[in-house]
Amino acid sequence: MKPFLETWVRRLTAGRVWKSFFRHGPVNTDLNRSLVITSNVALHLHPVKVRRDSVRFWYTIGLGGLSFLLFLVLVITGILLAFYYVPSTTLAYRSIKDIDNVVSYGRILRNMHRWAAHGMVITVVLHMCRVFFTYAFANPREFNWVIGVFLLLSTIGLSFTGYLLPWDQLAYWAITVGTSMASYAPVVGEKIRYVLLGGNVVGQGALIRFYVLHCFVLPAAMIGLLAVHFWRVRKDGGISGPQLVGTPERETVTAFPSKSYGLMAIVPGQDITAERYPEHYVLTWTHLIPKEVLATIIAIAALNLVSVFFNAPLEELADPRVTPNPAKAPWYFLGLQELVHYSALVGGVLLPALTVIGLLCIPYLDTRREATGVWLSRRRLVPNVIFGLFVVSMTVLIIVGTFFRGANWAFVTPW
Amino acid sequence: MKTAICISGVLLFISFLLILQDDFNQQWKQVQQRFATIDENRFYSADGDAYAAEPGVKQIVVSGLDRVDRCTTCHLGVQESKYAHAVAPFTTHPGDMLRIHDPKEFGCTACHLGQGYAVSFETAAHEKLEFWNETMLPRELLQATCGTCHLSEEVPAAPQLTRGRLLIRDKGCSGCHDLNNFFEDTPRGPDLEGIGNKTTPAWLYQWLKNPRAYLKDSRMPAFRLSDHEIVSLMEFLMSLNTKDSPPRLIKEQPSEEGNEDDGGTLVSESRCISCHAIHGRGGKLAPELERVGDKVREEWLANFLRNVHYYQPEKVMLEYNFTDRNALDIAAYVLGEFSEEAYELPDSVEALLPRSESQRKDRIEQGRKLMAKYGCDGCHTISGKRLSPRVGPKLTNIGSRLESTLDFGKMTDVVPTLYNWMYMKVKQPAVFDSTSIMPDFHLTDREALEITLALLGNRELEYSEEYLVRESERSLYRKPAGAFGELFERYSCISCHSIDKYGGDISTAPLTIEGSKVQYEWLKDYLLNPSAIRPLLAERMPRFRMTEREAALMADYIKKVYVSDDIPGFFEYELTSQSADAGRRLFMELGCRSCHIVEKTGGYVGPQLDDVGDRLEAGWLFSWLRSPLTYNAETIHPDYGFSEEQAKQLTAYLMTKRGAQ
Amino acid sequence: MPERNTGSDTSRPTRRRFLELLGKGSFVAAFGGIFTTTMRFLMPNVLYEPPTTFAIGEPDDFAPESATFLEDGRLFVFRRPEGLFAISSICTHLGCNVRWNAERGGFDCPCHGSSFDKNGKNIAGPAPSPLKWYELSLNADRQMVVNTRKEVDKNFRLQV
Amino acid sequence: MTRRAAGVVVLAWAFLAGCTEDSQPKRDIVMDVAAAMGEGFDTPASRGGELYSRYCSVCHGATGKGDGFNAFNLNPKPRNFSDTAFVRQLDTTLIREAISRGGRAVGLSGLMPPWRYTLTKRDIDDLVIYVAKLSATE
Repeated sequence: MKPFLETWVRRLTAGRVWKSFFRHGPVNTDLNRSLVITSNVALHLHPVKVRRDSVRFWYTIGLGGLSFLLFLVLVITGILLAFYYVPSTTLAYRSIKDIDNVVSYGRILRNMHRWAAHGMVITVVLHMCRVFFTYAFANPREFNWVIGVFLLLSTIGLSFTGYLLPWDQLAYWAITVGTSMASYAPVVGEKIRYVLLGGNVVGQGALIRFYVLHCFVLPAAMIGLLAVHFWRVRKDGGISGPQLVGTPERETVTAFPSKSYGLMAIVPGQDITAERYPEHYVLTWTHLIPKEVLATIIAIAALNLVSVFFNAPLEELADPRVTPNPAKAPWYFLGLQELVHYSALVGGVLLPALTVIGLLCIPYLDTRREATGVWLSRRRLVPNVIFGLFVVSMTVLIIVGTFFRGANWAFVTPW
Repeated sequence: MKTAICISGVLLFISFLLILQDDFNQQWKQVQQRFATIDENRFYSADGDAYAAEPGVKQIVVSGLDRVDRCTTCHLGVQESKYAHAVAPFTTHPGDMLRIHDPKEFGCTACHLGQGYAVSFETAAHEKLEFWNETMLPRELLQATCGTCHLSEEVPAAPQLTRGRLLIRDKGCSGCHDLNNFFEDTPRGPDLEGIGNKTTPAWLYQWLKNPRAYLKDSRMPAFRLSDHEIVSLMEFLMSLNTKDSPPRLIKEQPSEEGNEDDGGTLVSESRCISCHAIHGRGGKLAPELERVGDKVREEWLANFLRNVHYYQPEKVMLEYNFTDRNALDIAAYVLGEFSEEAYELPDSVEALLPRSESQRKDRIEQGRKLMAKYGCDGCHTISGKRLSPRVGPKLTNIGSRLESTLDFGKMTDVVPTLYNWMYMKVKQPAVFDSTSIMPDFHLTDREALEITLALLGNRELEYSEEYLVRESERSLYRKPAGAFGELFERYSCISCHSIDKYGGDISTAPLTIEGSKVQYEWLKDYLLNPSAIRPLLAERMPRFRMTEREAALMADYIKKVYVSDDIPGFFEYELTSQSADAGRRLFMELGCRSCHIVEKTGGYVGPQLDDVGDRLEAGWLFSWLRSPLTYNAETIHPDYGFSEEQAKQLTAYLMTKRGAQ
Repeated sequence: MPERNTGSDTSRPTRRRFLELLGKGSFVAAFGGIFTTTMRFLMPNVLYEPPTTFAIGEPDDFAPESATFLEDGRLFVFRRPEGLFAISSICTHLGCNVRWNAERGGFDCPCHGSSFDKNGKNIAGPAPSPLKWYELSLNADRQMVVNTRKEVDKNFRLQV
Repeated sequence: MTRRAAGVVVLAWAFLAGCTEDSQPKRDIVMDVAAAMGEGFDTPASRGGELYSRYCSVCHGATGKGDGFNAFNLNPKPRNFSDTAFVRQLDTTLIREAISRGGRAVGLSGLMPPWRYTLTKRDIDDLVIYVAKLSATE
């Protein structure tokens, strides 16, 4: 049994067909470890070598990768769910009920989609915090921060549009409240809401618009932005890290001997970053990939467990005549709704606008080139404190809005 | 690192095992396996009639009711009688409801509620399920859902629902609440213009304070009013005093004392008791007269009796042709006979009365506002107008109200269901919120329960029109034409008699086909001088004191217009003495005399028949005997299933019964 | 246990080896899990298709010697002196609706020119087999019921 | 539940709620009232009761003693259903027959009319149940 299998494995991997798939030999030499990365379209996302600093778990906490992983999970589960989902006000709710009740594994897949979506909003925000607190958006990475802000907006947009699709009370009123907050914007507010909903109230027009945005427009935008985001990471010399010290010594590694220039002849020579500061660089295959695999396994296993035991909410069928009390926007907007409670202008217009504009401008305003790649550097005390306060206050507002607000938006204690 | 990956790999594997078992361990699969092993199926399989149900989720798609019911995935025996004694959940559906409502067309959850989409006990909402509004109805309230489709007031197969709806209508709920259309009716209380002429402030105070102190079965509910509010309302009501110049105003004022004895005779002759209850006996159409003498002013009453339709434009009460003298006599009798003790204002209220004209004006204005606030105008119009729109919330969809939106106030020891909430609310309107303006209707447990049940079914769902059973084209009352119409309204016939199901139910004789039923001469005499046809009934036709011309005109019209083509007008059957003899034998054999008096002996359940040959048309008798239920669905006259021959013989016999003999 | 089936070297039963095996095995199992889940998910357990058993009316709704096409049920109902029967209108070639050719007394398919005789037997064109005959029965309300799941042979007649 | 997306919080909350929740059973008022009414609600016997008081009680009396107001002029007198010993020895099919085909059909008094054309089969079934019960409650 055993020799037979080994023979076959050897024969298979030695054959022409196998070789046409995988161009590298057994992954036991550094050359092949490099080739695995460069000759594999998925792994080619990574450079062959990465900075030692950047693979330290507690530097990135894997938040960017985790966000991407959740995005992939969402795409796959989303496609599967779309086979059953019908974007019609009369059938949407029923199709979700069918998925939950009589489609094999439908309940679990929907749970995965739901929890992964919430998880992604959280990991994306945390990823942004990590980038801020390690000053990773410093030159030359300002633009990638900007892309990141748009990725954050796309993530929230995807989550928000997906919120309506089950067409239950939760969805209906969250979107009604959420879009009403948008209408507080001066001059254009009402128009924005009108265009978004395809009408004045949440109805069939809104459902199909949200469906198209959720399944086509925003995922496409997301994929485009992700491509730029990743490409930029590579172009900006991998992810950030502290100033390198040591000898920028060349190590003669020739990945592609036939190549005499890089990047369409704009960059001459075979020089790649990995060849400098050799003591600071490690092979991706041995130092990064295992960590990613581990993180992936743990994340998926955790998601599976959560999805088996915790059901995604599905309330009563949407009924425009019956408003639940309180009617709450999706949780990530509850901080804003809490503010709207005090001042519609602040919560509905000023704060969201200033947040987005502020986030976009951060890398161009906060330009002291020091302490990049260091968590919470004392030299960046002021910006860190400001940003920290902002994040903490939004978090507190969201927690208050989520757990401490009951009927008529009165203060309640959740226990 | 490798170790970590391996361990987490195992974790991943376990998590997938957990996912995989989710499909295999579904509850319904186990239930279906169990079904194959129950006694009924084992027994039949020996018979060769093996259990052949295919495994899998079963569903009934009812698009017209927007429902998909998968209940039969587990309730596998509901439609087969052989499972009548099977264990739950396989038992046959009890009763014959499924024969009238085929599950293929109606599904399960339209009646029982619960979540039809689900295929497990918990998620099917057999019991309260979070985020599913249609918890299965308990057996006791099952008739509620009949009302969602059956939009007619009466649903014969659902007596509780019907009683609940009749109560809703009788209590006048639609005065304050927007309810289904079939509850709409004329205002429940009298118009208030002229009440200042009719009664006294002291009576009004007592009445507003507690209507039941005056009338123990008062239809007016008790409002929780402060003395201050009552005084304002009282002043406002007393200011409604413009009805003081009726066409036949009695000029010779009470200096001329009425004669109580003559009044008493007139009251009994006029059959007031047919509509008004007196000392607990009598009709329920009009107010009880128990203590009316403490309420109305004598001169008002006398004028009222002379000018009924002036004071009562809706013409519920008939216009007797009383003279001034008669009216004064009756008023004197009523005030003397039907009174206990004059009402007086307590001193504390006396102190609240306005002292100046400007104060009075303020009070009147406040009273008008209070009238609108409490929605009094939902039942009582003023000169036919309402002051304000309905003050209560709309209830057309109350059955769909989410339980999460119910406020139980301090009543935290109650299972928080919609039906409990509604029951407590109608029973004791201030139970959750002491500031509620809804008045107390003094409902019994049973009434409150039936109203709750009827309201639970008030739901506006996306049901297709073909499922909705609306009131069969209720024919609207139209005033008959010409001189007959004038008389018809003058004598308020429609208050007691019905025509095409419209009208009162005091009389047992609908007028729809009265012309085919009775003979002209008899009818004319009866209108002039009504005799008791059914001596047992307290409700009898009153004496109208109409002229012979009027009686002839009415009898003529009725004979010509209120007829049925199905009943032969001229009866050519051989009414020979031979067949009459056969009819008599039949009559005696069948025990008709248990209920009818013939030849001076017999029972009192049905009308006496000794002069029936003078009274009824032969065609009617024949048709009635053939099929009594066709002509009166309410009758308790048994259908004997007579052959044509038998009915002819009986008719021949009965037509020989003439009073002149 | 799937991890036993990965067929790796058991001659060096070190702890490291075992762990590796376990790891790889669970990977295979996990992917197996994803695959099964997905495939099972894609096979619906309930359908909203039209029923396979349905009432088509009383026998007297069909005139003697008539051929009636019921488009909802995709079938022909024939009434002959010896009884009623139902023939599917679905061409056995590629599923078009065939038409009744009264002149010839047979069926023609408009799509690819198959012809069938009066009993639905394929006589010309690409159709590989005869048209299906469906079972007809009477229910308690005297309604005729077609069961498209039950095929019958061409001697079937429903006597009324 | 989305509002409680963080599973930890849910658990903590559930734990706290579980600790503080009192075990006082709540009242299901409507069900209690319905139970108290018992026969007032629709059962075959209660339906039978309604039919009985409508069609039968004029002769047989409200409690089945054969003392309805119309009984005085009947000869023979109506049956006394509260006579337990009498009703027990009767077969329910006899009661059913007497109701549906009249007294003469079962060799009893012809004063009892047949009801099979007036009442449905179910009505008569319910009546039989009620009549049998009249004796049992006595």
